[in-house]
Amino acid sequence: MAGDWKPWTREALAARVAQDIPEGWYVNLGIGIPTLVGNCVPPDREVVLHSENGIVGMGPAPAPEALNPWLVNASRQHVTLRTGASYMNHADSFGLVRGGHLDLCVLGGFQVAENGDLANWSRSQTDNAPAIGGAMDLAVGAKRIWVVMEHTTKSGEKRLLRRCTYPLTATGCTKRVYTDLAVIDVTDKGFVVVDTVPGLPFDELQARTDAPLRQA
Amino acid sequence: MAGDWKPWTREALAARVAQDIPEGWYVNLGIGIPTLVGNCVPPDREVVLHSENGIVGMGPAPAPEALNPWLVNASRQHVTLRTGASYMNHADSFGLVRGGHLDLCVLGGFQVAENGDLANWSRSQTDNAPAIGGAMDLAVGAKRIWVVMEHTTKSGEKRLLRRCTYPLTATGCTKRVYTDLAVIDVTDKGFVVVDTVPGLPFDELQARTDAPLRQA
Amino acid sequence: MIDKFVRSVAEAMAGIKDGATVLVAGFAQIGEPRALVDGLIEQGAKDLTVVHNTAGRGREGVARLIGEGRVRKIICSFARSRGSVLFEEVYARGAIELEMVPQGTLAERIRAGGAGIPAFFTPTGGGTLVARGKETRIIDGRECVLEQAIRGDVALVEAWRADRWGNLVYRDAGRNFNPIVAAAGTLTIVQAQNVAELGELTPEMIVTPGIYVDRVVHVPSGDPPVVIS
Amino acid sequence: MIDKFVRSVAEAMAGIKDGATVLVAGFAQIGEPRALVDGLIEQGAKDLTVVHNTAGRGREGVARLIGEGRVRKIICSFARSRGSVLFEEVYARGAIELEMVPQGTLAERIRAGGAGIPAFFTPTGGGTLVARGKETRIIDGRECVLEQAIRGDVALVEAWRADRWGNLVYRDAGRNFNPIVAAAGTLTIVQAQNVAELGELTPEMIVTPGIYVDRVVHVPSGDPPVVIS
Repeated sequence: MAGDWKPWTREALAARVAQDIPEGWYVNLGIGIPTLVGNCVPPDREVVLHSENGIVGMGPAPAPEALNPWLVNASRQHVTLRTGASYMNHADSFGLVRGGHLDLCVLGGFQVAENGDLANWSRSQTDNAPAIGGAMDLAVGAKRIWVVMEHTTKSGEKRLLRRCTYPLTATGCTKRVYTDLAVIDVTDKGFVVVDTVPGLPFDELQARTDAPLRQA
Repeated sequence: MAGDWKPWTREALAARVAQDIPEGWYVNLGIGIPTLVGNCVPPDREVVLHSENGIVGMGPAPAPEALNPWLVNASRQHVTLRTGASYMNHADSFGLVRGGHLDLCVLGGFQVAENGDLANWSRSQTDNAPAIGGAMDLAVGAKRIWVVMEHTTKSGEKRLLRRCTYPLTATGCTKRVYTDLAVIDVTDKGFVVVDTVPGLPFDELQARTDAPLRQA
Repeated sequence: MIDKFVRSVAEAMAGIKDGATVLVAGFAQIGEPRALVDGLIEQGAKDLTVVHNTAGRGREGVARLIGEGRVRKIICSFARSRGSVLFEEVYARGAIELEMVPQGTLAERIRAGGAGIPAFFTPTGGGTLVARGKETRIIDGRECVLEQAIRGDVALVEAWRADRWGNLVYRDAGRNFNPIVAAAGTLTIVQAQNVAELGELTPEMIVTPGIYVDRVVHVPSGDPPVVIS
Repeated sequence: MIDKFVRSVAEAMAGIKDGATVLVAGFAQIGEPRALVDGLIEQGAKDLTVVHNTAGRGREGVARLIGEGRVRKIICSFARSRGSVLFEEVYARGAIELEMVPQGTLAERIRAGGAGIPAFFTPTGGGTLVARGKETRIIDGRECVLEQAIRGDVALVEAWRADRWGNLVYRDAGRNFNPIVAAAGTLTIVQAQNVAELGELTPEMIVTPGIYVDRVVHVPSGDPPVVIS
């Protein structure tokens, strides 16, 4: 029957993303689900995590008794360092971001367009006092942007669009989208479905997507 | 009699410059006579010397048995460090220069104009392969530029000019000129003589100077 | 003898004028010069332009400075955020000007200020609202935005150790904006958790050389607050 | 496991193509990756654009690369200097293109290349021959010159210690151009005097994080030459 499928949980989604990150990549993980990805990379796979406040080589959350109050990530969560980690100042850290040195940045999103445009910082064209943070720098700087978000809003509004309606974070930056329903590449020909949750019919996915989808 | 005066020696000139550098100043010393100035600052007067290859807090030349092959100044002379010194990379070092953090830079010169223009890197408008080095950065960056040079060339050509004829290092940067004959401020009203070698009549100094001189 | 230590926060803050641009380092309360911000509130200067990563959170520090009506303009990358209550109040009644800047651009503008670079092009913000009203140019196929350097009349810094020359090292993620803020201030004031003898900070260790520092006050304020989210 | 060490200079230089832009760090023979430059001479790539502080001195290193006709263009701050004999020969017969850059502008252009800043204005060179043919603009009353970032297809670096992640520290004045050159290369190759275990270089010590480094070869070449002038 048509309803016999389940969306991925946040944890399953994070694990799905982590599965695609090979050893040796330098990766920045944005706020929200992306942060969970770090916990899903097997410890023996050396993936080097960058945090834009000035850390290369971030480790997982500390045991409570080993918490270092001076060591947080860009989401202000207490973290640890891996052996081999280092600190840098904020300008050098964003120089690293903008300079194209990250293999991957995983960002949360509000909307992604079929041309790769990303909107993830403001839901209003007229809100003049939002939070920009570092997302714009990451979106223009990393070699690959993967966006992780729910496929639609809670009220069912579509998020994979022909064109974004929210203010852009960057143009044409998104290479891949991981939603709770599917993994979708952004290509020259638009959205291409790479994977879906088991049992989800293509037309049901398309019904939840504004822009046309192609099958891989 | 009119000839009863002697030019300052290179050493005397360096000492004359050093005398005017107060404790606590951050100073860069260019190639040539300026380098000698460092040796003339009394050791108990804390003047912090910068070298543009990436040292803040340079000390004098080492004793031969204590020479560190990895430690040179921008003139490629082996130097020492004062207690409190630090290293930085070349971009940070020139950021320090350009950013206006040096209280003083003492440079050699070929020509200085009464509007403060300095020419110290090329004697030809058509030589396309000269050495620029860091002089242009220093000339635009330091809070004060003092130029040290012989008052005329060996063949008697004048060097304190209405306008420079050699290619400029920077426009309007020179605040003071120390020559082997006089100390001359560059002011809104042109050259003002602050000091001369003992016994040198004003008209003899003027005769060796292209631009008009004023007495302080 | 060069000795940049002053005896009190009040002495450290002396001479800051109304209308000054004040850079405040720190990220997420780590490496934030809280004692100096409190000192600035005490000192009384007003009509300030404050440059800080956020518009403050809660009711202390930069938030309190804004809440007391002392800030004419804030330049930041996070305005509205969890806990930006005082900013919201003041902004809602039109009593503060806001300049929003992407975080990396904010860092680079401050770095440019210290390094004598008056303006630079950056791809960050190209094709977005951030580019609106700014000069843009296509470089290597990407829209880049011309951004201006930021310098402070005053820079407020928190360091882990300082010596009498003003040489500084930072602790862990407390480094963040501190080195670039230190370099971009005309009057750079540092609160240091620990005092080092000259020479204890080795040439390789020193992150901020004393040339960037004007005054240091010893403030052993201890660890930043632990936040469990 | 990440391990950026390669076994030989030849392996380190593999794949460099004709026409590549090669950044060579070092200042006054200190921190200069001589073994890698020799390796590049051996490797054979030609039509190179070389970016280095000088056009070489004597008959070795960058000078030899130029002397062997392998360099189409040199970007440097010192062209004619004591000992630039090979450059002089090649330049006199019109066989090399020269771009002269003030030293601070050279450093900043390389830094910009690594930091994703495509272009910047600088007061250095304003009102001089350096500004000729370049876009200029009066900013705060000073003529500033628009300068472009420099990136290398290849960056050659000399470090004092390196670990398997490619984290680097430098020795004394050997730091110079190395950290900015390392960050500005698409393929960054390091010769390291000493090998460190991962973790021996602490988070506070590391000057160049391994993210900027692609290959490291252990070359215990010893001290640079002592020059008594």
